[in-house]
Amino acid sequence: MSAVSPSVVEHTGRGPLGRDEMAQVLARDIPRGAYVNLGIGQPTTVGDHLSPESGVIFHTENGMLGMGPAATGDAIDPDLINAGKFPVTELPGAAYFHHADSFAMMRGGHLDLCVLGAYQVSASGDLANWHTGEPDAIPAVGGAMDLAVGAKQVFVLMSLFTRKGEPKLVSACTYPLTALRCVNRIYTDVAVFEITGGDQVLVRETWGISFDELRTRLDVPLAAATP
Amino acid sequence: MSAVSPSVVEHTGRGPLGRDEMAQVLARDIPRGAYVNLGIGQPTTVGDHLSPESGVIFHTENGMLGMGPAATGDAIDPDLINAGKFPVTELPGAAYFHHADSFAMMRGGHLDLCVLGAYQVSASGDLANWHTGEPDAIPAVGGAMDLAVGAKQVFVLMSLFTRKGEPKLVSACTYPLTALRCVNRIYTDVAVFEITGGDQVLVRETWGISFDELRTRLDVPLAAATP
Amino acid sequence: MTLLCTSVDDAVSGIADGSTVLVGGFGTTGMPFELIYALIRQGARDLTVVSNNAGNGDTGLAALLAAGRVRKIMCSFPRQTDSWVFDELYRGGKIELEVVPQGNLAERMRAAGAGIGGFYTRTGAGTLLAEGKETREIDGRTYVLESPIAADVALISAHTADTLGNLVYRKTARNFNPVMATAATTTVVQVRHVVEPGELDPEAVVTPGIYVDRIVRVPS
Amino acid sequence: MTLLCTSVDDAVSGIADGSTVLVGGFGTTGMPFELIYALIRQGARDLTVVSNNAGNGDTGLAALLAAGRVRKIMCSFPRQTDSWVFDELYRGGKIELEVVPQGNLAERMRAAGAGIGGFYTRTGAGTLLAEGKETREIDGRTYVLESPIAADVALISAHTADTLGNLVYRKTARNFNPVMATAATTTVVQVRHVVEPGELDPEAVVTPGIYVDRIVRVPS
Repeated sequence: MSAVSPSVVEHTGRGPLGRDEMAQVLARDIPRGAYVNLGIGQPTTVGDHLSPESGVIFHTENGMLGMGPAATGDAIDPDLINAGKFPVTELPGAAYFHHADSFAMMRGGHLDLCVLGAYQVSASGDLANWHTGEPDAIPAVGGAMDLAVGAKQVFVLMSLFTRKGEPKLVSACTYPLTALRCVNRIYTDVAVFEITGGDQVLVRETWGISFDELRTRLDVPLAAATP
Repeated sequence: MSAVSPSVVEHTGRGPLGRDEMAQVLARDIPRGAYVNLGIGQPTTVGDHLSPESGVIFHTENGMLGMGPAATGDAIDPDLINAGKFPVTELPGAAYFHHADSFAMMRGGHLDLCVLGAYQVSASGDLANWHTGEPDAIPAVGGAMDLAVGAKQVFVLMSLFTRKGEPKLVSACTYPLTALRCVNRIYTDVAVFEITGGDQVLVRETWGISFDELRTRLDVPLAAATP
Repeated sequence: MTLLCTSVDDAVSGIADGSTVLVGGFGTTGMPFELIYALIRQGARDLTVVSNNAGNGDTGLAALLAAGRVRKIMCSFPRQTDSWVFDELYRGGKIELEVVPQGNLAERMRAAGAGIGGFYTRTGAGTLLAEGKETREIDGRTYVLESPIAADVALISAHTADTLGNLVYRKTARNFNPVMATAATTTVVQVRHVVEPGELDPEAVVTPGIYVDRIVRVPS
Repeated sequence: MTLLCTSVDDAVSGIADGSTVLVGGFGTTGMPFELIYALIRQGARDLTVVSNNAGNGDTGLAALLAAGRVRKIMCSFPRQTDSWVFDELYRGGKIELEVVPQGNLAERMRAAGAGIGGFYTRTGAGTLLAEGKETREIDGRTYVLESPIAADVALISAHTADTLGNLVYRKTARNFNPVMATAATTTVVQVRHVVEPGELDPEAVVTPGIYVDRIVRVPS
């Protein structure tokens, strides 16, 4: 047994993290050489914080491993895009494959990690990120359900509160679910959480808010993580 | 409606066909440009009777379309074999694929035709060709069950009688089945049959035996085919 | 046998009203634009279209939707910044939508091409998209039974074909095109280049010619 | 991450007694001979082996069987003119045999690699090999429910790897090797050549490196 006691690193002297800082904090926790899929939108920016030396290899569900950074200028090739349909580049050692093979890879548990945005995550790791549930919304799921059930680890990147101040880490999701009990960690602007499958959600680090204050603002049992 | 009457072409002036002649008769009925899988053993010899001008493209279940004739001498390459594990050659326009893709092709109904040997075929087209059912026999099925259910047409190539004189076209198979109601035609040393799914098996042509004599030797209702 | 067509209009001839049509591409990448325009000219209507998206801008699949030819669309991601044609039809109740998780879309077409009658997947379990579907517990996890998507026609694009119909693609323009080629009764391919048999590397062929019925070359 | 091993013995280290081991090849073509000999030296026993055949002559898989390391074999075609090692073990009641139609063997491993919990196939319906298995009528035809074959280890061979584990094969030596690479917790590959990333054509990679755990070069 480790002798390290549970504790939360509180960065109370400063405000919440910006979007770029959130991506940076998450990127720090991606293991060397991992195969990673970054969801469309903010999760894509995590790639900006990983150097080639990390050995991390990016998968894009539209049929590629070894995806490089965004393409600009003459490097833009309409045949080479990412899942968000933006032009990207190819790194040495890349491989192309078709959609059935790409999703077999995702669903078969071969990706080490995916990073997804979310409307809500529940204390047990349920994810809601594809549908607002509003009557006039046009639902669009893309590959979110496949990634959520298939990746070995699911990291969520989101602000912890809505613009109205409602928490997005909840005891039970009210939005339509993407998948049950799939999220492992949540990286937010004010705290990083670990979902363990137990009764409590663990808190590793906070920014601009104390652990005690976080407890009062979330309707979810929290405990300090073991560093 | 065609005005052609049913009739059997009887070659009574000569004996049963040799193995090579049987293969030749079957080869004559393979449509131009068809995608064809030839089973191991005698069915493989059908390929010897199809010229490149036929446009027929051969599939081998161990992962290739565009298989050429047997390889000899310096052309033998241990990495290039057919389903019977004999060295073969590659024709221009060939393609290689792995086993899951190869059997997806077979099982998905993409092959126009396969040619298989048989222990028995029933009047309704049931096929028995993988297992003698004897207690000490070591069963080995290979790709026979996949071909039998998957190919658009199944042609059987076999002698009509066993060495003991027992018919192999039967009212119901006594050998363990390969697949139910899958055989379309049977090419034998003494007759060619069509299985229609109706009550009667149709006879197209005979060698060394008359249609009437054939009727007396088989316990299966026979009728003349429409040419 | 693969037929080399001399025009895109020949290539799409005979597509019947009410057909189910697979349309390749992911967004506009790998989308068979010229075949879609030919299909608009050909006139088939009351179509069920299966494609990853529901059209972008006013081109390609969006133009087919705008022409009023599509009764129903099955796709994973209809809502996009430039999906205004679909959005308006959908909000006006003029098109039916079946949202299918992207992996199920691909796997269900693969199943059709591979003779699989149905399969169990974890994708969608416990969500709206599995409502009314059969489920099964396997090794303690919930799986949903999904059925094949077979089609009458696939309209796809590839980079190069040989005259036997063997196809290679280019980069992520490959996407849904190869799996769609396996799932349709008639597969029609627009390509940038046509070469003779033997000019493609047999180790690198992605779609063997057995899956390809008609090829037409379009200017690149 | 893919590890480049300096010896075949390193490459097979840690394989536990009782493991399920996929062995690539069709007959001797594409069979990972050197890895099998290393496995014999390594000593793991009580193995379940999944391979298309049950060994040829006295080499490769036949040698592993002769060494008494295999409790059970799952294959489509055990009986061959040169399968005397297997034949004797089987007739002596010293090895368990599960005969699996070749297409089910491939598709069941694909299912394991693709997260499919089970699938319905027509292959085997109404035969001895479907006895005791669940069936279902789909569109008037009988389908059999088949389950994934997942393994602890896959021993496969390929022609060339890059150091990221991307693989290409040669001619029909490809066979079961790529699908086995997807179905095992640990995939070990013997190759004839190792090159740097960027030296393989990304359009022609058959097995992406994500499926490959260990590579070892063997003399060709």
